[in-house]
Amino acid sequence: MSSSEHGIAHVHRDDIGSRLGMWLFLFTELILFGGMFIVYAIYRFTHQQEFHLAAKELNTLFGTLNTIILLTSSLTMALSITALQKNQKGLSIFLQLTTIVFALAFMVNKFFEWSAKFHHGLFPGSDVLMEKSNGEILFFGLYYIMTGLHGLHVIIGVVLIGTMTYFTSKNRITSDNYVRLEAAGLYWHLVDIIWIFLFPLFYLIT
Amino acid sequence: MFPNSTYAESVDFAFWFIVGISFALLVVISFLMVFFVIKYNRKKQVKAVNIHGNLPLEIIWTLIPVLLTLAMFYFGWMGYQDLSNPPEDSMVVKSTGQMWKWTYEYDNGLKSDTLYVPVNKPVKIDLVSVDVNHSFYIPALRIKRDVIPNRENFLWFKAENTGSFDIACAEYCGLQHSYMYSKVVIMPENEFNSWFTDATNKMNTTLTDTTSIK
Amino acid sequence: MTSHSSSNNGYESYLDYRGKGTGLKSWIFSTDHKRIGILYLIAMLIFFVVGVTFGFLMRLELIAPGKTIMDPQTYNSFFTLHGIIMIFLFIIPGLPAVFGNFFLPIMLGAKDVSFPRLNLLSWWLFIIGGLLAIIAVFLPGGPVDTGWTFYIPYSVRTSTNVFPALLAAFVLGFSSILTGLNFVTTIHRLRAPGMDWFKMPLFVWSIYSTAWIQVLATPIIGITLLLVIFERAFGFGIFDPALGGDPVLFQHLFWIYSHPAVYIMIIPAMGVISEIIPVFAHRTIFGYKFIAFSSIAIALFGSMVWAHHMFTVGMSGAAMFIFSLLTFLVAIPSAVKVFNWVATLYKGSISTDPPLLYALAFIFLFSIGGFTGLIQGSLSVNMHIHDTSFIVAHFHYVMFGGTGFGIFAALHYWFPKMFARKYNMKSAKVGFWILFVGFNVLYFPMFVMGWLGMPRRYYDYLPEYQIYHFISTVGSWILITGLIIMFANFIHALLKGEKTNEMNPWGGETLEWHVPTPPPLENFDEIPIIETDPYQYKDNDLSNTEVKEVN
Amino acid sequence: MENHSHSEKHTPHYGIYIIVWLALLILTGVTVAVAGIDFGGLTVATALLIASIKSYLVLTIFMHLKSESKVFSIFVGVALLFLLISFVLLFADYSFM
Repeated sequence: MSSSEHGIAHVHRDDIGSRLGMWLFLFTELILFGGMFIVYAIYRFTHQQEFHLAAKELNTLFGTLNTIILLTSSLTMALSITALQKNQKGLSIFLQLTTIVFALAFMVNKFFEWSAKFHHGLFPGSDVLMEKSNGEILFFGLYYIMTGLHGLHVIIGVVLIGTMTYFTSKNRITSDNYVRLEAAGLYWHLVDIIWIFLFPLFYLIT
Repeated sequence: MFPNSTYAESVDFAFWFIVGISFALLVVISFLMVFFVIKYNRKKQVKAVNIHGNLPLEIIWTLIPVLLTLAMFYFGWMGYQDLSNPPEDSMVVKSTGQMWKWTYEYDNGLKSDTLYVPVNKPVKIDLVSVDVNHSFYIPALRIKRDVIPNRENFLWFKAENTGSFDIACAEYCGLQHSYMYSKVVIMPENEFNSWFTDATNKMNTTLTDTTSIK
Repeated sequence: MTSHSSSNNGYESYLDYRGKGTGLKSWIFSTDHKRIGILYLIAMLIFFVVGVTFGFLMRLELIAPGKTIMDPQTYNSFFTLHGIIMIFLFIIPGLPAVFGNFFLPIMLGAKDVSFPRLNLLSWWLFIIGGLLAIIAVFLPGGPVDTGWTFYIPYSVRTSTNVFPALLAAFVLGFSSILTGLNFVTTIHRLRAPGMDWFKMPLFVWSIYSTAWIQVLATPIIGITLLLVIFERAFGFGIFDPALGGDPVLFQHLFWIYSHPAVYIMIIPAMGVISEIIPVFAHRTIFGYKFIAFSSIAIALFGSMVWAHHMFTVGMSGAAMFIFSLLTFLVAIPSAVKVFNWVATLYKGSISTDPPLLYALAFIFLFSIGGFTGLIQGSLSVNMHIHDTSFIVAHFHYVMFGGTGFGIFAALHYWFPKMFARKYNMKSAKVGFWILFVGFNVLYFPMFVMGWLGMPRRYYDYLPEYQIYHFISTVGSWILITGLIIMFANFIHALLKGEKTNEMNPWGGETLEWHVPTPPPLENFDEIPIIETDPYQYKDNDLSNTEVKEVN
Repeated sequence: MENHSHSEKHTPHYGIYIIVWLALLILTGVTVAVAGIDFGGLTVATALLIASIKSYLVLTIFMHLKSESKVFSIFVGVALLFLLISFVLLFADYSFM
């Protein structure tokens, strides 16, 4: 038990503890989305036909492309940690930056997708939407909130990974102290998992 | 406040059944606490004894409450079964809740702000809300059901005695929530029938009047 | 509180520590778990006073039918704010954030929690949430009037300040999550060497199960309130029936969190009682494992009974059956706890100091709360008493008689350790009895009028209920007298009370009684090695070896 | 209880990640391909099954659950159990209306 510096509350390194804490935080994110999946499940159950109809408006191609982008970014994120563990700092930074580029590509794609919907007058409260059936209004409400919140998480992920890249370049994350990079990675994979479920539920139920 | 239906009697039975058991247990727990505090008071300078536990005792005081609560559950569930199955021949009245009044509509379109029903005849109330949540509550009959937009709720009762009883709104619905009272008037069947015919005739005349003016 | 200069016995106490800045700054930016606990305590008690004031004024309004001192709109805002403040800003943080923060690391033999900076962030989020709740009162539009339950569709229709109130609850939720996350990790990672799971004090067990509920259930209310915010702000169709939504689904999601939240409030109080009773009976706890596991059982079953708040919304028969049955079964672990506590008094050497009085009152009042909970769990009876003042009485017996008295018990128990001051025992006992009597006079009549059909959240009432309302209002005056005596006693002790460095005034055996008073900055110079169970009382065994029973 | 060795990790490899990535892409292809076929009530179940397999791969390999100590998996189990309870009990209401 190393005694801590006087006056500074308790410097104590516990990587397992840090990861445990990160996982607990991920559960709250998971259940946050879980709550929305519950709403989705109930409304899909009570408005089956209308959900089918509404899902036809979504572009499967956009969705599939974004799935591939996000899965690949998860790969580069995982690889960047391995690279750091193998003490390949340059490669790790490159892989982290690649992850960020993929994340941004995801958002650009998302932007075009949403723009197209708005162009067709399909946004919350719009006249076009209000004329549709209740089930379709609910579907689009959920679509915007769930993909929107997911997009917000992607943006947070970009900032988070960007910070880690900065830390790596400044040697504050190193091959024997990389728990923060791991935590960022865990977060990023969770964002991926949520998309893995969003994709079929919104784009593939036509 | 006497119970005014067989359902209300079953509610009262379940209530007093649970209250009785609970009261007995509460007395035992409280008595033991006070008794131990007096008997084993530190002022008596008696050395305490460490008792770490007793498995048979733990099993007993887990099992007995389980059995008691299952019995409590049973009476509540049976009573509720009764409430959720209205007889086929029930008279149907549509009750509309809105901020902050009740309107009752009979199957011939007759509307009233007081609920008139015959005694000893099953009455099914269909509950409709036009704005926010309300709850239709007749304390004398021990029944209550929320009135929720987009949802088809109902309840039914068969009153055993005539009289006039309060209907309250039990789900908070804004400024005048506590004034959203109305009455249920339970009358002998012949009286009810004559009221119903009178009111229907009156309604028809007013209707013809308004159409003739047009 | 900052004017402390207790004698230095060769160490730096957490009260004297000057690290980052001085004065206020050294407190509000401190990552020391004990200081954060005190910060929570101050904030929480301020909110408690505000909440009590709202309650007092409501009771005064209800002393007679018709208008007494306020109009209906004000009354509706008052019961909403009373609920929001008492639940989100007083009882939920009450025990875990105050006493959990202060004592959990010490009881585990740790120097701090796992994530001290996150801990400070939790407190700041708590304060931000509190400020938002205050903003919700003063913005134009008027104080929020939806009830603390924010039921749809009223909460998307009303023009009052629902938005900041929802945001407040959302932010407070995050504060609660971060505290829970911190505690789960701390208990897993920072137990002193030798402290295996069954050598942990029972308060730690209770905080552990509470922390899990905080982590898992709170996000549900977070997202639910967020959906309502979106719905109000942008016209999304989610729950609003005008757009095809289902208001009952909102209630389901609301209670998926808010029922387990009840256990966030009560389980730590049970933990406090499990600490106090063996200490003041001066003997080992009866049925340690049963008490420990019943906390977990309550947490588990407690997350399966939420819809018993919704028996009148018209659920399916299957759902009614399941939720009612589980509601009855969730009472069992609580009953087991009560029986074990009472059995712990048997053959003890009982000293009736104020903490024990509060603990015994807890058992009595919580039992009444629990038994009346059974009455409500019964389906047919629930149809009659749902949303009447019977419910109001029931949850005040659980929340105030249970958790509130648990908090007061904890305050009286740990006060000397936290502040190194003695309070006046006699005043504490007088305050207790007045509080206890006032409590029952205030809330018991509500059972009666609820059974007679008096609905809750009523600004006005029929004349036949007046006698009960009158008694209840008189009770509120007695109760407040008791509260004033109690707080005056504490404040007097803080300012002028006798200083004490006595390490172990009550004869407790858990670790917090083996660190100096007040506790040093990092609790332990050397992390202790744990070899024995938390409640040994070995001195009992010397002359009584023959009677000792082993589990 | 304290475990201060922070270099207890398994020896890292790139290969396994690339294999998992390929599997994820293939599963994505499968789920898009079968979405067009009408299995009746099983359509959603199929989509969810494939999504679950994908998540399992991400959880165990990318997120290292497989190489972490057991307590991590128990934690994930507890969180999923909570969600499962919520789903099942909610549908106890909605599917028997």
